[in-house]
Amino acid sequence: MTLPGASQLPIGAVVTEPGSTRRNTTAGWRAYKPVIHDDRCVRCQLCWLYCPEGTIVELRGVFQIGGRKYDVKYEVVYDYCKGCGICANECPTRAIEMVPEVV
Amino acid sequence: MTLPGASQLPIGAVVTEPGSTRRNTTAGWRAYKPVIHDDRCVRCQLCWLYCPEGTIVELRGVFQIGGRKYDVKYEVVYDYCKGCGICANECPTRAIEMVPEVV
Amino acid sequence: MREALTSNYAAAYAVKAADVDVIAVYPITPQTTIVEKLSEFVSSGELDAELIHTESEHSALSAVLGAAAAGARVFTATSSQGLALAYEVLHIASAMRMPIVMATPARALSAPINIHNDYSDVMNMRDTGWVIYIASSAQEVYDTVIQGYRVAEGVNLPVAVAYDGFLMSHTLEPVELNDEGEVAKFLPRAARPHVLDPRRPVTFGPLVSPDWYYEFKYQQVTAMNEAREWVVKTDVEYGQWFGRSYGLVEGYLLEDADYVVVTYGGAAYGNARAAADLARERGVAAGVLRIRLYRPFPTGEVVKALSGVKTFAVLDRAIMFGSPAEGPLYKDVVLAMYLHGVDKPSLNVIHGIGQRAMYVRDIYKVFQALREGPGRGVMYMGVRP
Amino acid sequence: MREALTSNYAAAYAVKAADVDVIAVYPITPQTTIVEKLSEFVSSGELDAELIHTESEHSALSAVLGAAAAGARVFTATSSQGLALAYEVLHIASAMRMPIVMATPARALSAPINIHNDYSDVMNMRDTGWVIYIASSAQEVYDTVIQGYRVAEGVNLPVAVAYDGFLMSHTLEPVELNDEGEVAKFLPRAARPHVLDPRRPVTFGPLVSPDWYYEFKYQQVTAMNEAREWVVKTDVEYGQWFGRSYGLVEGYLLEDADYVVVTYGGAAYGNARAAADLARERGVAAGVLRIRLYRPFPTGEVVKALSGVKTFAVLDRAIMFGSPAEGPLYKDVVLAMYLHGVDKPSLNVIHGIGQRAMYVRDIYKVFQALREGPGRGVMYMGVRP
Amino acid sequence: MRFKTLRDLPREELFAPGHRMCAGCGAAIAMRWVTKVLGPNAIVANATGCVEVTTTPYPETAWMHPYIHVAFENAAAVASGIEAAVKALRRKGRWTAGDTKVVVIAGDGGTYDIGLQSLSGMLERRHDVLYILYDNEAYMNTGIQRSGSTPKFAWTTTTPVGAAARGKVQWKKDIMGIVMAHRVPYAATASISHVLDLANKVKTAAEVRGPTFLHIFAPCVPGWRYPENKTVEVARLAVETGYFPLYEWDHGKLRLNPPSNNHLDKSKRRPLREFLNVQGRFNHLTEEEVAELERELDSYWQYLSKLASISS
Amino acid sequence: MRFKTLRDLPREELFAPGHRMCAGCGAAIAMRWVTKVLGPNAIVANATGCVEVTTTPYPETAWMHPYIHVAFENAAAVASGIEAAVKALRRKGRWTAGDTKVVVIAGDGGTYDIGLQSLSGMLERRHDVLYILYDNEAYMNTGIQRSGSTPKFAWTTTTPVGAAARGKVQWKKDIMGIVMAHRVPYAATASISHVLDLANKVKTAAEVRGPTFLHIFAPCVPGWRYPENKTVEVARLAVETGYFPLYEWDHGKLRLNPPSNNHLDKSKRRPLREFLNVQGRFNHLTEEEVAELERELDSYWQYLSKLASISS
Amino acid sequence: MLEVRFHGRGGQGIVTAAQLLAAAAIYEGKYAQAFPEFGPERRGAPVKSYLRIWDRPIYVREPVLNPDVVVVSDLSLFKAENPLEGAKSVVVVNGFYKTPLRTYALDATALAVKVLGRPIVNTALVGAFVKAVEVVSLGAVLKALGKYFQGRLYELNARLVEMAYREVREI
Amino acid sequence: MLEVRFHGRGGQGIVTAAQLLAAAAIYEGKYAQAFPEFGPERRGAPVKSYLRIWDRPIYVREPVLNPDVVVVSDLSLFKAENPLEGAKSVVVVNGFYKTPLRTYALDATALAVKVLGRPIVNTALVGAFVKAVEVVSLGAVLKALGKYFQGRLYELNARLVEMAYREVREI
Ligand SMILES: Cc1ncc(C[n+]2csc(CCOP(=O)(O)OP(=O)(O)O)c2C)c(N)n1
Ligand SMILES: Cc1ncc(C[n+]2csc(CCOP(=O)(O)OP(=O)(O)O)c2C)c(N)n1
Ligand code: SF4
Ligand code: SF4
Ligand code: SF4
Ligand code: SF4
Ligand code: SF4
Ligand code: SF4
Ligand SMILES: [Mg+2]
Ligand SMILES: [Mg+2]
Repeated sequence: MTLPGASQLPIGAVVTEPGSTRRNTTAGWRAYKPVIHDDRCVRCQLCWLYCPEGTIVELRGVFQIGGRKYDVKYEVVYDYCKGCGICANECPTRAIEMVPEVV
Repeated sequence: MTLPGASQLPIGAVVTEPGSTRRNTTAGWRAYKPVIHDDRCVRCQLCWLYCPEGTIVELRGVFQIGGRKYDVKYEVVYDYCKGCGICANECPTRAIEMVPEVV
Repeated sequence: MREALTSNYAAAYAVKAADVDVIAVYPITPQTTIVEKLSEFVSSGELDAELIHTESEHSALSAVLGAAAAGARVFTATSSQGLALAYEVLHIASAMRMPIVMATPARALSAPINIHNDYSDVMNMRDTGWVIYIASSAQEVYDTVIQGYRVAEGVNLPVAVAYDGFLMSHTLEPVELNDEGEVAKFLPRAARPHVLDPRRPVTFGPLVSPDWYYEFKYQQVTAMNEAREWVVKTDVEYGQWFGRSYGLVEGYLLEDADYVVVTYGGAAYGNARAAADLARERGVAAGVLRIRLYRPFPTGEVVKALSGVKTFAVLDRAIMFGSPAEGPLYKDVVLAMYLHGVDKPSLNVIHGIGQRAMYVRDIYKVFQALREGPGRGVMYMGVRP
Repeated sequence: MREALTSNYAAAYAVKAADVDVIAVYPITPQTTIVEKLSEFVSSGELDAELIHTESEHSALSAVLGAAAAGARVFTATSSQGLALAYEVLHIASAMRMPIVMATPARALSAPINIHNDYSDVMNMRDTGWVIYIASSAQEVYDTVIQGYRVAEGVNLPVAVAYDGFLMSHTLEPVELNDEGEVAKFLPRAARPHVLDPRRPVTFGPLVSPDWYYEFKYQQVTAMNEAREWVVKTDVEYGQWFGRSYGLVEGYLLEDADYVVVTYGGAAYGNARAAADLARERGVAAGVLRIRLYRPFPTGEVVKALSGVKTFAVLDRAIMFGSPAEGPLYKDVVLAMYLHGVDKPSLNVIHGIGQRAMYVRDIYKVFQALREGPGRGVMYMGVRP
Repeated sequence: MRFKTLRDLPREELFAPGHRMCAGCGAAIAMRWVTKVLGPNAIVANATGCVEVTTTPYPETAWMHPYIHVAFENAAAVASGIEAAVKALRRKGRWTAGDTKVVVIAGDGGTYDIGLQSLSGMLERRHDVLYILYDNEAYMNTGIQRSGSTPKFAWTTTTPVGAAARGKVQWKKDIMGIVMAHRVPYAATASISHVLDLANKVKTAAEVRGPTFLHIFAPCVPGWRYPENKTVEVARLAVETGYFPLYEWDHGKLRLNPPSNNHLDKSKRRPLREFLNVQGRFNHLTEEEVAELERELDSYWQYLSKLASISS
Repeated sequence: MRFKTLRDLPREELFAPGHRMCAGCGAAIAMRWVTKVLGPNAIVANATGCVEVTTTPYPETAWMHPYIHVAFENAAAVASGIEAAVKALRRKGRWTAGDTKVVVIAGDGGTYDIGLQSLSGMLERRHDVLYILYDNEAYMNTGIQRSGSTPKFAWTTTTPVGAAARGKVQWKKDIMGIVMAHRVPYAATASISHVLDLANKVKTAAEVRGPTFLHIFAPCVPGWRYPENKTVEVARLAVETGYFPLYEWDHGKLRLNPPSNNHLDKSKRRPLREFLNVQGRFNHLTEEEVAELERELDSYWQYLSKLASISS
Repeated sequence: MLEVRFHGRGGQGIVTAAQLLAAAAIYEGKYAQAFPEFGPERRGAPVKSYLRIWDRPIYVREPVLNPDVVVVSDLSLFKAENPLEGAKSVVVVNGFYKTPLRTYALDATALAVKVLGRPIVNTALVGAFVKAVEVVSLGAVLKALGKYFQGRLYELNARLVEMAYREVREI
Repeated sequence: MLEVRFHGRGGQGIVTAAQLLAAAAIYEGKYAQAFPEFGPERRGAPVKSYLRIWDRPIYVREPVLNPDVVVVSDLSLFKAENPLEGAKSVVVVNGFYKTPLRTYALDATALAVKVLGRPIVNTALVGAFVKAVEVVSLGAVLKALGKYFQGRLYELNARLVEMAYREVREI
């Protein structure tokens, strides 16, 4: 075993690194993955609002889509997305598509 | 010791004789004792109602008091009366007097 | 009838066979599937019982205590935190002499929280006045729950049937089921000394002064001794009825063994047997002694079994912090030997804490250690110090 | 300053001297007067602490656990049913390494309910990973609660200070009080390894899998050994500061004793000393050994003290049902001797259960029994079988 | 059938004297009447507390009912088990004592605090149990410590009056509100000073199927610090000052009972002070504190009146 | 300051991904928003349950707040101790982290059932703690057993559907009613489908001094048996059918929030059936059973409307 | 070692009486032990408490079976039980009731009513005890009294102790 | 002794798959053990279960480190972890993914959707296993199936098992 021993661990099983589940990517949980079709996105924020993993990020910048200009853009951080499909289900414009994962 | 031993006692400390605190007279708790002056009693039942020990009994019979006739009469069972004085306090006609116990 | 059941389901089938009247339970891993199975039995009508889903284990044990006092045959089950939360009532149930049967798939205690198996929960109830069995197969769980009713109702003591959480509770194995009509005959409803009956009112649970209290504790001491006899008798009769019996302790290759591992539960006993096989293959006279009845402790049987060996190791699956040696069974075995004036070197091996993987090869190493020379003390195995 | 205090009040005065921050308690006889005294101190302004009157002992211990995690110095106290109800949290507090100090005037456990003294409550917490002292005078209660903070905060373990319910908790005796300024210096606020601090967020109480759990249990084993050293060191330094220290065990007429009674607590030790005096008067080389630190067990000290005697008796005030011998201390002592390869005949005497009157003449009889011949086994004294 | 006059009340005593309750104990009066009205076909589960400790000094018992005490916090759970046993055994033909009622008797500590959860579980599961709370507003058995039921400012040994404190800091918990939120079919308050009302409520509550609750006001001599002959007087003052209103929650409807039904009109209530003044536990109260208690009482009455109006 | 639009909501994530909650977990959505709105100066005490078990797989943690889990039933007691510690240390000059809020997070089992008593004690003692209940209507962590919160007729593993049973027998406990009976200054319901409302309630509840309570509706994929992408939809249906009304109890006044404030008029509510039909746990329901649930819901709305009217 | 048993009624304060005397002895540099008996009995019931005083540390914690001194707070107690059981030499009693032992008597009730306005007799009995037994000084008792009563209550009780000390007499 | 490890996702029923096979073996008079691995991971997370089959009673209860057979319910699992770790000889897999070991493959998802209307693949994998490993008979598996599924659900799953049994092939 390469795990640390009792004398090396903080006492009482305290976890000292906040937010350290980030070390555990949950991409492998996915059978389907959400793909955002930015051209259909109206920036309603709902996917960002409802994602249980907080894994849809809001990028700031200048984004030109078709004839419209936006100051934000939504992207999936695939490391953590579990593929639940809530974002796709809630998206009012069906801008998010769930596509099967391939090996 | 003359108390019974473990093998003689009912298991699990069950008390098998209902109402057996009657074996324990509490007359000795009294510093004052209630005396009912039957001539002043109007049979309102309050002393009987409120006695915490249930130690005022209602006797049935024919009782002639002064000019009036009653079919009940209240008496204190002194074995259990603790001398709290509630009966005297609640008696509307002050028919109950608390008199000091003497040795 | 041959069935494939987990130990939890085996317990539930035994409860059904015993035609229990009142069940009160609260879910906790790894006990939950017992409750689920019983819920199924009751809702399908296969078992005619009141099933109370209490709001805690303290209340679950209290409810079966109340039901037993009213004369019902009762069952409950819990593990780990649930057992610890009900701890107060464990003492009360035994002292009030209630014939409760409880299944206890053993699980590590918090903190930190760990849902996996060791025996820290069960071992922490060892002094509470319960009869405690530790089973090592789903078949034995089934048989022992049924036997447990006979013992509990015979001697008026609560009975716990413990076994490995997960490693047994969730492991599907072959189980031979009895005919339920036969079980009903094996477990007739006995008249109880006192019950809550408006026609013969008695008072349970009075306040007892120093003049009387000790006598009731002494009754419990006596009852524990009687319980040992009830367990033996019941096991023998069960064997006559149903063809399976176990004894208070069970030996494996003990007859001519020089080096013995003493232990309890499914994984420890199972792996120790495999390790003994391995050791025998390599010429070591290895054997295994399993404690089936943990309380009352089978002192005589243990001493007898160990009298002829050179040295032994007690494999414990729980840690009693701050004790001169931390294994609970080790303390019992050493004391048992001492009381009989037998002094032999021995080791206390602690392993499988929180379900740390416990391999056959580990226990094989224990046999090796025993052979290498006598010692006294505790050996922590499987830990990263 | 010389005062006349009960052991309960002595505990409260020690808490005040330690300038505790958070107290959480629930009343139970015979602990209640501690709570009442502390309530007085807080409401008079003599002690600047938050006093939480919880709705149960489970919550009281949980609340001080939370407060300790937030970095406060904390205190709680309970007995008997309260201790049993908080049982789950006892394990958690030690495993989470919380420096809680708890006073525990010992009381018999239900059922049947009995508010008087024995040690069945305290003995049932002996494996929970707490440091456990058993004091035998009000003075020692006072001193030990103060020492307890140093130990608890030094080794990050909870500390229980037990003593006889009623026979000490409600008995007024002389107590020498320390200067509170000096106590403050003796107990500086130590930086804790981790606390709940929004600026350095940590997670307490995670879910731990079989891959990690055992290591934390092993840490507790190690910590218990360190605690033994902390207790010794603290006691010595306390003696230097305040002129009183006690050791891990205390002997009375031990030097040349052939027959020794080993025991704990106020009444048993007090009466045993008086009995030893009596025996000595009659020419018997009697002595008494008192266990002050019960957990971690002072194995070495006990073996050393008993190595020279002919035979000894362990006087226990609690019954562990179904054990090969039912006295808890007896099991520890036998195991301690065994581990050191010392084999001597000895008796387990059980007495004073539920505060059954325990007379000096009873213990004198134990010395007689020891002299009459060696034996092994349990002797129930004072009971009407 | 309701009891109409004192003459209708049962004569047989089912709670034996010789028990060890204080001379003048209010709870003792409650026990006498509860047991008498229940009649013999009932099983009592009692929580630890004054009543339990004083009525069962081994080898004696004051109880003439089948009675069980297990612990402090679990009387409702024990009763749940008994009720289930009676049900199962009856179904299986093994309960032959007829229509047995299961009753819990518990103090305020055992109800508001440490026993609340087992009570709540029992109510949620809808056991056919009558739960009787005798409320003496503190932990009396252990020597007068504050409970969730102790009123604000009251002295107890754990809420002393000192430089930094003036008795209890918090308000009394609204146990009836909590119980009613469980949608029980019947719950009521009663006082030992109003025995006829109390007796009728015990009767009603025992007859209703499902979980029912009775909150009985029971003054305590040493705990409240008044002379032992004043127990009934203190209880009466509690009702007449509106401190302890008598009411029933009957299948979702709240009904104030006499004399409390007149007390929506504040002028019909005696001044709260009269209740406070007889008790040593309120000795230290300032004018302002009394006024605060009065304000709170008024707002409680407003709440009650609204509850009465919406539920009618 | 209230959040007016989604744009106002905090952007920083204070609940790390990589946790082990089910894909599509409703409680995960709740946790994200609770932690974001609280901001970093808060301490979390969590009861055993899905959230705890999935967020703290040693040696990792999803928490970025100081966090403590002790046991299942005592989170409110642990929080009481933490709050007292902060108070005492601040008074003594040893708390330097400023205005730290103490927050409990617990499931329905840990709140309605086994943790009710420690919650009640915390409320009674008036600790300055925000208690957050995420309600998934069963013990999910142990594999979907009934709790006091499970609705009538719902299937769980301990309320199976069989010849002798039709899912849960009893009604869901009214936890808000119980909490309000404790006279807390602020209590509210919220749903993960209505995030802006939820966020504002977290904010308000955290700002009020004294004990506050938030009841968050959080659907559960395996427990309620619906496809994992439907979580928000199910929650929304709960609100829109009136099954889970959104309201605030603010210093004694009940206020229905949008959209529930329109739902006193039954015709504005979507049919309850729409909420039931998406969930496998109600698959077995007969017409009659649905009708019974509807009747009960109507009477609950009547009760709410009365509560709203009397408290205004 | 001096061993004492107090007989009284729940609520009369005989535990305090024993403690006052123990505290007084302790303040004088002696060793002492005071402890109550405890049962389910409540206010009004006969109860007992105990006292030991010695000039050496007291180890023993067994019950007192043969008290040197018995203190009886109320004559009606002679009816309720036998306060003299096992007693060896001295009785201090509220009321003029001559016992077979050396008896010190006073009307503590009258005295208490006179001084305190209420019939609380425990401190009066303490005063009487000090005179009858001569094991602690009146000064030490007054110091101890200061721990139990403050302000006006202290003054009244101190006066009561002194008056009882003066008025008690052997009968 | 045959040792098997199943890889799947929380919610896919691989615990049931192992149990079905164990039960089948038991009904045939063999000895068997089936047990899950358990962690905080929920629906969707990779999980494992284990199976032992022998013709003698099985004592051993140690973890399976070197399975003779590995069953993989989902190709994406190869991305999430290494299902072949320690594996000895056979792999049964949903999807046509050739491993270094003897590999039996089928499109269980398609089959399940076709038969059950839902992509629940566990029973299909059981059918494939029976064919690939030949340790229990199809009949015994169908008997075991009857304990887990009733009525229509039983029929559909039985069909699925049989179809998988027929369609699986070595690749
Ligand atoms: C778990 C537990 N904690 C504490 C106690 C101690 N105890 C027994 S009765 C009691 C107070 C009872 O108060 P209440 O319920 O109000 O009844 P009362 O004595 O006032 O009649 C307490 C604190 C106990 N028996 N068990
Ligand atoms: C004393 C005790 N009993 C039982 C358990 C087992 N247990 C842990 S979490 C849980 C269910 C939690 O249910 P809930 O509070 O609703 O949270 P959820 O899992 O649904 O999120 C149970 C029964 C425990 N940990 N402790
Ligand atoms: S599929 Fe689920 S986890 Fe993935 S981004 Fe969408 S909502 Fe988030
Ligand atoms: S939900 Fe759809 S439209 Fe709205 S922000 Fe997300 S991708 Fe764009
Ligand atoms: S004095 Fe008290 S106990 Fe005696 S009869 Fe009157 S009311 Fe009853
Ligand atoms: S209270 Fe007075 S008047 Fe009424 S019955 Fe009793 S003695 Fe007679
Ligand atoms: S203390 Fe109060 S409640 Fe208890 S017996 Fe005495 S008067 Fe009754
Ligand atoms: S079981 Fe339910 S509550 Fe638990 S993590 Fe999964 S979806 Fe969330
Ligand atoms: Mg009370
Ligand atoms: Mg839940």
